[in-house]
Amino acid sequence: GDTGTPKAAAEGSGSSSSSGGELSYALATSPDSLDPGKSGYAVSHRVFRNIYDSLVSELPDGTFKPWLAESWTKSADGKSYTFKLRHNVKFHDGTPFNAAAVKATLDHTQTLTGQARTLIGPFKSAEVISEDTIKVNLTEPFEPLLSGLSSAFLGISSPKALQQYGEQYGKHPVGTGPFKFVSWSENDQIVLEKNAEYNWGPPIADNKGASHLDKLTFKIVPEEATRIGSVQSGQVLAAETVPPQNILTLKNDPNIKLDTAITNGTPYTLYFNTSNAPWSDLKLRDAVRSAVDVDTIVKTLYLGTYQRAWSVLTPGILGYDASLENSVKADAAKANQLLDELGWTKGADGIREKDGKKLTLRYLESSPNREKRNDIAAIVQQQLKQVGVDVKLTITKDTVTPLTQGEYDLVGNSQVKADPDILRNLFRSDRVYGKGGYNYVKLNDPGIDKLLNQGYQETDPEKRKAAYAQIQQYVIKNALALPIYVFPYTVAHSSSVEGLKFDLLGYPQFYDVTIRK
Amino acid sequence: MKEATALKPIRKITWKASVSLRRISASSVFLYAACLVVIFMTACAIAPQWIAPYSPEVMDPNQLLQPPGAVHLLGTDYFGRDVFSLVVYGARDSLLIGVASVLVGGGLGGVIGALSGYIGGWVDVIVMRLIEILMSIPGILLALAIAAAVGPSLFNIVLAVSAGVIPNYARVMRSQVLTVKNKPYVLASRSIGSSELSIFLKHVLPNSLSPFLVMATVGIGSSILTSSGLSFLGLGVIKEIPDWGTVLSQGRGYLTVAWWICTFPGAAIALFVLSVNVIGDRVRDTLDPRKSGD
Amino acid sequence: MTGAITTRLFSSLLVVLGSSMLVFIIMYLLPGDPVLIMLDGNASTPEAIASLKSHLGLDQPFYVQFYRYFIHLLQGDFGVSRVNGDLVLPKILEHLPATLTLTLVSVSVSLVVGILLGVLSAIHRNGVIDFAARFIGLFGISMPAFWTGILLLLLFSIQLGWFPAMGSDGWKTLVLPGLTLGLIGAGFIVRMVRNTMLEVLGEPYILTLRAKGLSERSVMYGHALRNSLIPALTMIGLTVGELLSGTVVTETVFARQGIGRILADAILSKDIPVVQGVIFFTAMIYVLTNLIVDISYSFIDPRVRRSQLKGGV
Amino acid sequence: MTEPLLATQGLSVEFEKSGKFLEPVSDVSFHIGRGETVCLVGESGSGKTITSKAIMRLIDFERGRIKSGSVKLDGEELTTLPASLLRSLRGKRISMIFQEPMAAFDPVFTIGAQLVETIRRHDRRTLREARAHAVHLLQRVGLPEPKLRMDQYPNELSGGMLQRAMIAMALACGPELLIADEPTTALDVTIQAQILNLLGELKTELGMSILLITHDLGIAAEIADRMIVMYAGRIVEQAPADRLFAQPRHPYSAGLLRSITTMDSDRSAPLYTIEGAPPNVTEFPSGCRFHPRCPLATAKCREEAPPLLGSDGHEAACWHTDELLEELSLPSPQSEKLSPEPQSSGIQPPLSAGEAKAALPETEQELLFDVVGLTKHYPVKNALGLTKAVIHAVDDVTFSIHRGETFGLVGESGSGKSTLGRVLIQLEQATGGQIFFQGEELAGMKPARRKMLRREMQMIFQDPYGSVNPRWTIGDTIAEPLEVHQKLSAAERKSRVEELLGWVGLNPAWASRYPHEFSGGQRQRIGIARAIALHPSFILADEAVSALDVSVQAQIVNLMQELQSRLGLTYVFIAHGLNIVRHVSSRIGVMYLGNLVEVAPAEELFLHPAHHYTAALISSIPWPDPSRKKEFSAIQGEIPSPANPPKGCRFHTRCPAATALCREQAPKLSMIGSEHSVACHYPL
Ligand SMILES: Nc1ncnc2c1ncn2[C@@H]1O[C@H](COP(=O)(O)OP(=O)(O)OP(=O)(O)O)[C@@H](O)[C@H]1O
Ligand SMILES: Nc1ncnc2c1ncn2[C@@H]1O[C@H](COP(=O)(O)OP(=O)(O)OP(=O)(O)O)[C@@H](O)[C@H]1O
Ligand SMILES: [Mg+2]
Ligand SMILES: [Mg+2]
Repeated sequence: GDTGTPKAAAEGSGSSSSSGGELSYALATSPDSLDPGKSGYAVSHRVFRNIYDSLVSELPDGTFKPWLAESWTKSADGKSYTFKLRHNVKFHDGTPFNAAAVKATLDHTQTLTGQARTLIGPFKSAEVISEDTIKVNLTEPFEPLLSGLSSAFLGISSPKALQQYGEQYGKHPVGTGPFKFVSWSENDQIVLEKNAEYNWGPPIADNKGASHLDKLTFKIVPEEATRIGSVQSGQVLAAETVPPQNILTLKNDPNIKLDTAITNGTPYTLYFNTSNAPWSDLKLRDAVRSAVDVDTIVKTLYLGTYQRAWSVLTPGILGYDASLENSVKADAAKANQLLDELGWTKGADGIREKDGKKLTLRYLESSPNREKRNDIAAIVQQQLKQVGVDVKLTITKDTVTPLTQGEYDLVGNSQVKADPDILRNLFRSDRVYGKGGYNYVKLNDPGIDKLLNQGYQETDPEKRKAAYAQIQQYVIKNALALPIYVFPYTVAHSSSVEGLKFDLLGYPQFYDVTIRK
Repeated sequence: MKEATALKPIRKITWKASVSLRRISASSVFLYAACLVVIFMTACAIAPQWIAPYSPEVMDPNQLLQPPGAVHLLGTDYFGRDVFSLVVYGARDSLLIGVASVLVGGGLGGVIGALSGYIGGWVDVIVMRLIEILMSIPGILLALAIAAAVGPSLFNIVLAVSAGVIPNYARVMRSQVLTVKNKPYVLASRSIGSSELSIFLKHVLPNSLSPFLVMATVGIGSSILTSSGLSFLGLGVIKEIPDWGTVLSQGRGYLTVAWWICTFPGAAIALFVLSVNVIGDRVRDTLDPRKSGD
Repeated sequence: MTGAITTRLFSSLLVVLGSSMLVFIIMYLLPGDPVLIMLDGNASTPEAIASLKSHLGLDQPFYVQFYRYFIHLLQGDFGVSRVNGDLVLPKILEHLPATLTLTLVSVSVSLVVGILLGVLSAIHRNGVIDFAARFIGLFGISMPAFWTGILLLLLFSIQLGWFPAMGSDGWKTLVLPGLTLGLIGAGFIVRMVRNTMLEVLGEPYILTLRAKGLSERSVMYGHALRNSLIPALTMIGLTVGELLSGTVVTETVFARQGIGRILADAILSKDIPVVQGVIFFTAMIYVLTNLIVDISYSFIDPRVRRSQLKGGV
Repeated sequence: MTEPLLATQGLSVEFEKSGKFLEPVSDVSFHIGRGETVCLVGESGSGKTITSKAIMRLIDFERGRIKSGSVKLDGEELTTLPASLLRSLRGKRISMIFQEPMAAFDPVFTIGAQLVETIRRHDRRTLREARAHAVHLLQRVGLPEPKLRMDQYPNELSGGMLQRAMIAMALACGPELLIADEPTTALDVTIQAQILNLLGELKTELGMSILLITHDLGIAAEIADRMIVMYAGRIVEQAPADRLFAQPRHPYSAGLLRSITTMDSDRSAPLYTIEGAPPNVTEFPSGCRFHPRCPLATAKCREEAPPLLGSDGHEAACWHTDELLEELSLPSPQSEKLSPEPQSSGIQPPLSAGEAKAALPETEQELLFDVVGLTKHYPVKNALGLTKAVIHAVDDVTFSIHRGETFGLVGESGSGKSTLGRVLIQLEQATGGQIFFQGEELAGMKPARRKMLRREMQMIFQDPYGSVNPRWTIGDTIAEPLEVHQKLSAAERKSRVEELLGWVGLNPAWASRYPHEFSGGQRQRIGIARAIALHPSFILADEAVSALDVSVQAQIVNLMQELQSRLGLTYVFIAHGLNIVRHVSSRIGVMYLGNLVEVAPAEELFLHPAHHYTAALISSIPWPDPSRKKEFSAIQGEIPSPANPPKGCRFHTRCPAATALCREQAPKLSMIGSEHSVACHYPL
């Protein structure tokens, strides 16, 4: 098992380092929009976290600290929250930050279908109580609310800019964050500059004033070799998502430092579609699980740089059930035995059949080969072939169509989220794919539904943990999913870059960064 | 330029002659080498099991990223598969993609071009405008659209790659048909009273084929390259036995740590395309009417 | 001559419109629901999907959509991206310069390298130089662009540090992608120039020039080369299509801005307005290049001045 | 004797071709004196061009080399001269003009630029001086509007103009020797006469020597002081022109002279022919290279090459000169009998010449074709498919062809002869007018019937190399019409093909060979076999012998005449060699710019031409007899564009007798004799 907390960067604070300079940071993909209400991508979050501040801040231990909100209270029924807002905060466009701004942001969120909207859950309304007081009303209790509000997806936008730019706001983001948006040339770079007036930094930061960096430039470099190459050649100072094979070599490079943060949410997991015969059969799924040697997969592909996952939650998240670790193990003999018992017998080509039907497993994965997920598919295919299961791989850009039509037996997915409530989206019966949910498993179990509801409504953290533990155990026991790995977000940067930190979700924090001259 | 050498013309010419003699053998050596490469790769495509030392599917976690050596001639990849065996087995799909897309795209384009050129008139005007329109859409984008639409499978890749080359073949075929259809022997056949169809099939088509054939030979190589481009853009076929382009595009991330993974499939592609080009050049030379007997 | 150019322009316009139509039809026929792809399975009710569809006009029959698209196109309205609501025209205009400069640089590389090697190889026909030149030429077309690109990058950027590995600002960022793409075109041009040069060297007028006592240098460079350039020019016109194809890959490898990349993304996400817009511009580039080639023909080849500017393929 | 300007001694040239060494020119020795015009004659492949290129060492650029021998210009050895010195000599002291003026200019530079380039290469002149000189030169060679021409590109000038410009370029630096390699072969007779006139003038004016290469003995007779006859890479005879024509000392020269059709040849007798065809450079015979075709050949000829010997400047390379002289001195009107059979294979045609005469159809006057107001226009279209201009290829032509006759068609290039022929045999549809074939109008006919009749009309083509499909065996080629029209069994077809091959004088066993194994003459026989396979009544022979060597032309003409009498064929015979047309035709039509300007029986036309154009054409023909050397009365100018023909009489722009009437009104074709009609306001 691993420590459940994101590992902060090796160096301490950069008080001794000089300030100024420009940090160029190579991203692997491009944000689609810098409107936090609109975009759901992690990469967008990495960029606009620097532009927007949130009402609250979630610490690595899962506790919440004030940020733009100085304090807050929750109503007894858990259905409304009242936030007292900080004074003297200004948006980059000069608009003052106040309750109206918060309301404008939350209302804006509701007009969209982004990640932000799910984070805010059963949102009903936002009421401006006074200039510095806002009340958020919910239709039902929603425990993950603060966690959601701490994310940059619910960062507060300038109401003036929202109105001014309308549909095009995503290209002209205005927040209160430590960096101001300067320019975005698509597929090339996003430039941010220091917000000199900033002095309302989050509690996890050491810095209390304006950022040390004058400029923060995100370069969009999808090609791995190019991205790593540009750090090595010094064209950029830092680059994200270093592939495992490069991690090993860069470790020996004296000019390059590597920082790693464990991301949180759900690990990369293969989900069975239980609505399709014959995979509705637990025993069959169990056979497959026994045949898949996850340890070998993770070791082979990630060369020891990634952790194996055991549950459908990542270890760093509230409610993670550590007891599931080592609960399953690869056992080809057991797999064969189970399959034999079920009456699937090997044919001439080594593939098992029953009643004239071959045992095939339709494995859906999206392309391109992000985090070597396509390679996982290749190995799984090989391993299952050993026990006589024919894996039909569909690796495509357009996973939407087969997912909507249910034409898959196994599909891979991972999610980034700070709260275990993420499981609701994955397992509650109404969270069907295409209707806002990711219930790939097509689970329809009232007991689980109840536990999931309990999970977000319950205010007692211990009870929440218990509910989620039960759910996790249920998933593993019923072999609904095969957790594979927990993604470590790895950044390679020049050794002159200091003070890079990561938040609970593994997102980089540039506020404290300094560049040694 | 040739001042100095021309001082003693006779001797100089002799020297030239002997050089060109040497050249003849050098170029045939080249041609033979190219033929050997093509034959070997075809053999790989047909019976890889006789050539490859390992199964390309065996993933040995204990033999990850081994450099080329005695056990694994060309090293192993990140799955622990034997790279040499991968290259040998990969020949099948690679050549298949190359040959099939030339057959499909070239066949279609050839027929369209030949008919349009021969029929002429409005048909030709319209077909040529269409072809010009197709040419103005970059080929790989057509391929991309098709590959994205129909999803990755070997057949679809062939389809996608073929679509992009149709206008090229049509153009070449058409211009050749235009030349040939005005040859006196075509007029002669018409003056005899042969039907247009038989003139087309018996005189025009056979005599128009050579530039088309040259293009087709070379096209096998370019199709493989195009399909590897699709692979690069994430639209390749993921199969248990990947074709060269797929290995190359998937292994490219390992170039700095294990150069052998994609260098050898890359070399296989380059070598094959090169050989096919050398042969194509020779085919052109032999088919060139100015150089052959008539 | 101006009349000929006008007719040529007119037929070019037809080609551009034609390709826009064709692409519209292709994109329309492609399977996959753009709205679903757009939503990426995100929270939506069937009603939401339906309203989005009608908002985008996707519930209309084909001919209505086609007609609308066309009318808008004629008005210069390229619409908005279905993926993120960006205005298509500014988006393309933002990326176009990078692609244009890259294309320009690679065409220049192709021409310079191709003609140089082609001429050398024709002059030293069947000699060692000929062999080397042809081999280099072939090499350009024998390797996938991304592979050549990464190799160049490893060598010139990481090992030697001469040129940046990526980006779209400054001439230095153009060097490696320009080479990568240019080498492909060069391969074709080497063959072309060599063949036509050899053909030209067999023409009777070369004999005249020699009989006049001209030096070999002026025979080769003053006359033969100029005559050989004409087919090479056509080649450029035709390879522009290939080059634009090549930009998709090259722009990705070198993390450059460009319409190749947005097109690839747009096709994959079935973002029809963007695809349409980009195709409109690539067709434009193609057609314009060929127009320029045709016109420059007449500067190099007087035979064409009167007769061939008629257009057609 | 003073030192000659140019002297070659034992010159042999060698080429390397795919590893083998060829020697297209062997042991050539001759000289050219100052101010002398020497003609090098010989058939295709005899090495004329190579000899001239060897003199200038231009073969260095074609992978050739001088194997042995010497070339001396004014005593200076050229074979060992360094390249740079050689270059300063080329174009300065020796210059050259070539056969195809259009191809001899670099198409991408203006005429002026190319002239100036030459001038400045050799003479230190400023650009301005050079331009002035160039204009002067163009004026000298008779190019109208020389200033304008300076800035024109080669494609904007006609062939005749270009040849003048080429001559100007050759004269640029005042050469001592001008080598002209078939300078008029590509041109019309009218233009040819103009160019030959010009050369003659220049020679006397500038006092230079000329080496004129030609295969046309007529031209040689017109302007040569001395003649050199080459055969298969060797000189077989050289002599002053008059003496060579009077008394050839080599059987080849003798044969050549006799096989020329003259304007007073006996039209009833077959043409004299030299058996066989000139050998290819890869298979030169041993000994005397002419021996396989020589009627006098003996064993000695086969083994030993005869030296070039002779007295008082008349040399010949033959072991049997004496016998030849003896035989020639006999007054022999029957000398055609020397080799009466045109066949090279020795296979006898089924009918003898006498029988053939008898087979001529009785109804000589029966009409086969009746053509009324025939018009063929070609639209020239622009990119959008709109008609830009109309080419008046054939305009309002009315005439008739009798069954069994040969109707000759003559006229300058572009006058519409081929178009008329193609429309006649329905390869193209007329734009206007009517064609009656055997009394039926072709245009209104049902397609099935027309297809039936199409069998009756066949065609022989000009290009013997292009008119047979290179991928088919000649048997298949000949069988093609049978295949299309008759359902024959394979065996029947085979025997038919063999029969046809026999008729045209080819070995029936060759049916399975491919065209590239045959010479030009043999291929033409294949084309003829194909044309007669269906027993047509009409054959269109469009320049059917123009591409052939002189000695082979006669063979084909004889074969065609023989087949005509045996099969009762009717011919339309198109050719630019007027003599041949006169020889084979019963009646001749003269075309000018799409119009038929005169029709008359062959003798009548040549003796009493009524149209000024006809007269000019006839007077342009070089006369192969040096003793009758005459001043060409060539017509001026060139044929105008058919897209924009002159108003009135189309010939008025070039006609010496043109009046205002001619400019206004087009004359109609009207009868001036029993069978003679002409379209002229002022017939001769
Ligand atoms: N560069 C060359 N290489 C090899 N063989 C050549 C070359 N040039 C000419 N020959 C051969 O040499 C022979 C003589 O050629 P040449 O051109 O001198 O003939 P010619 O008498 O000028 O005939 P023509 O009347 O056809 O011009 C021909 O058989 C020709 O094929
Ligand atoms: N298919 C065609 N399309 C357009 N113009 C044509 C076509 N065929 C012939 N012409 C034009 O018609 C005119 C007459 O051509 P035609 O070939 O009949 O002349 P000709 O007397 O046979 O000349 P030549 O002696 O050169 O063979 C020429 O100006 C030619 O360019
Ligand atoms: Mg010649
Ligand atoms: Mg003609």
